Amino acid sequence: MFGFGRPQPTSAEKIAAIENELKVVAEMHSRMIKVCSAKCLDKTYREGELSKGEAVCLDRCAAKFFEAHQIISDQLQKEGAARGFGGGM
Amino acid sequence: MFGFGRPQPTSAEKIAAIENELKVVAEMHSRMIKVCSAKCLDKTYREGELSKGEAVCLDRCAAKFFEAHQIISDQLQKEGAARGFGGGM
Amino acid sequence: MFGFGRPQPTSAEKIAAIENELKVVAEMHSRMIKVCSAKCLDKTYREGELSKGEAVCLDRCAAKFFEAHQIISDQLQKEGAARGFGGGM
Amino acid sequence: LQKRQVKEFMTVFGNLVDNCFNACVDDFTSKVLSGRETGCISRCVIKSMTTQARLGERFAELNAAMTAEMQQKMSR
Amino acid sequence: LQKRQVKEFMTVFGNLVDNCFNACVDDFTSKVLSGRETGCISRCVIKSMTTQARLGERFAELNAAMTAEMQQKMSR
Amino acid sequence: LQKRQVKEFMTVFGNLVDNCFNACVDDFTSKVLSGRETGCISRCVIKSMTTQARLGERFAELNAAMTAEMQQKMSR
Repeated sequence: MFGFGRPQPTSAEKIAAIENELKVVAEMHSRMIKVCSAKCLDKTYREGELSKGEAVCLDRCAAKFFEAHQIISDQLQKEGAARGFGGGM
Repeated sequence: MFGFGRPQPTSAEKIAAIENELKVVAEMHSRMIKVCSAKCLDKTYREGELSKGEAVCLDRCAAKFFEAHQIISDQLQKEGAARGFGGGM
Repeated sequence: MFGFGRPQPTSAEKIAAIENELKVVAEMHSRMIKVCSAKCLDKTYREGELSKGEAVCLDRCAAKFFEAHQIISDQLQKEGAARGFGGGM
Repeated sequence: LQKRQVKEFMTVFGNLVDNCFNACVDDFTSKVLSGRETGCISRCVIKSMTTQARLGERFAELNAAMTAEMQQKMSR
Repeated sequence: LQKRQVKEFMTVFGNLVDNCFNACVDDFTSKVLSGRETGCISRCVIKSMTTQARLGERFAELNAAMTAEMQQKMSR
Repeated sequence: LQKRQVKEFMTVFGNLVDNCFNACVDDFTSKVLSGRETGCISRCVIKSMTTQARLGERFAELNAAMTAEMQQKMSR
């Protein structure tokens, strides 16, 4: 995901890359829960069950969050390649 | 705390459970500081000392936060056992 | 940075201290990005480029954040030494 | 892997506690949770769990779809 | 354990910096902290430390009470 | 060290995603990002990257200045 065009990774690097990929996925999941709960749930908690509106909102929020994550990830790699990103970090 | 009714844990599992317990306690402490400071402290900081009202609010907030933590932890285990929680995570 | 006046650290302790120093610096950097972005950036994102005003605000925010970090770090060490801080943690 | 799951669970659990406490508790004239507060917390936990389960399903679907798409691109 | 304490200290310290900076600094017409700002930060740090110490005591008490209760339940 | 950089990158990247999503997406009548939303996200990413690069430079300068100052104090 964040392989900035390096040549031939070693197998240790591959394992590290997979590990990071998993971390990225797990973190994305946690963040999605946080962001979409904030966007979609009624905070008064007068009801314990999700309303139909909340459920639909969550589904759409999940899809949009995933799409945004992909777009941003792709853009960062492109910009990163162009500007030599990572230096400033 | 999060042992969802599994039979006979090995000693490695027990150590891991204690480790997690400690992490849970440490994290609860950090979160309590954050949440109760936000609920109880006057944010203008015209005074460096805690007012009497702030101090009492902190004490009560700590007790309520602890109680809420227990309630939620218990409820998650019950619901988790019933629904097979953890699958969706 | 957080060495509360302990006598003669071992080399393992020195390495740990340097490691922590690096973590503190890395975390300060992440936090600075978060705090100063929130303080200085126009959140409508009608423009992709930083305005002159935003850029100047970021530079000043960075300097002030750094200064605040130093002040707070120094104060914590002084107060910590006086009160035996860390006990309550 | 196991360790990562525990860590993720703790983040999600911790956020749930903060979130439900913040939403349901605002009265500090007593040091014991009121019936209204425990009720609110209980409903908040149920709703949060349903939310997590639902988002977990969606996440798995979206992730599977993306992985399939990427493999197709690579095999071309 | 030692490592965990360092990590917790860093979280708490980092939150303190963010919190006091956010509460006290809002003027970016200068790149140096004003007297008002440093005063505010200094009071914020003192108050935060007192808060942490107080919550630490409460936490220890509550934790001890709960542990005792759980042990009683188990020994029954 | 390498591991720490990955972790810091992930924090910064994750905050960027949250931040740009929160600022740009508020309409859940569709499950696909609109043109307006993708445009906003794209500009947000560019601005965030410029911000990060700028703050990275400032941070390095400030850190270097502080280190130099500390070494002078120590050598006295």
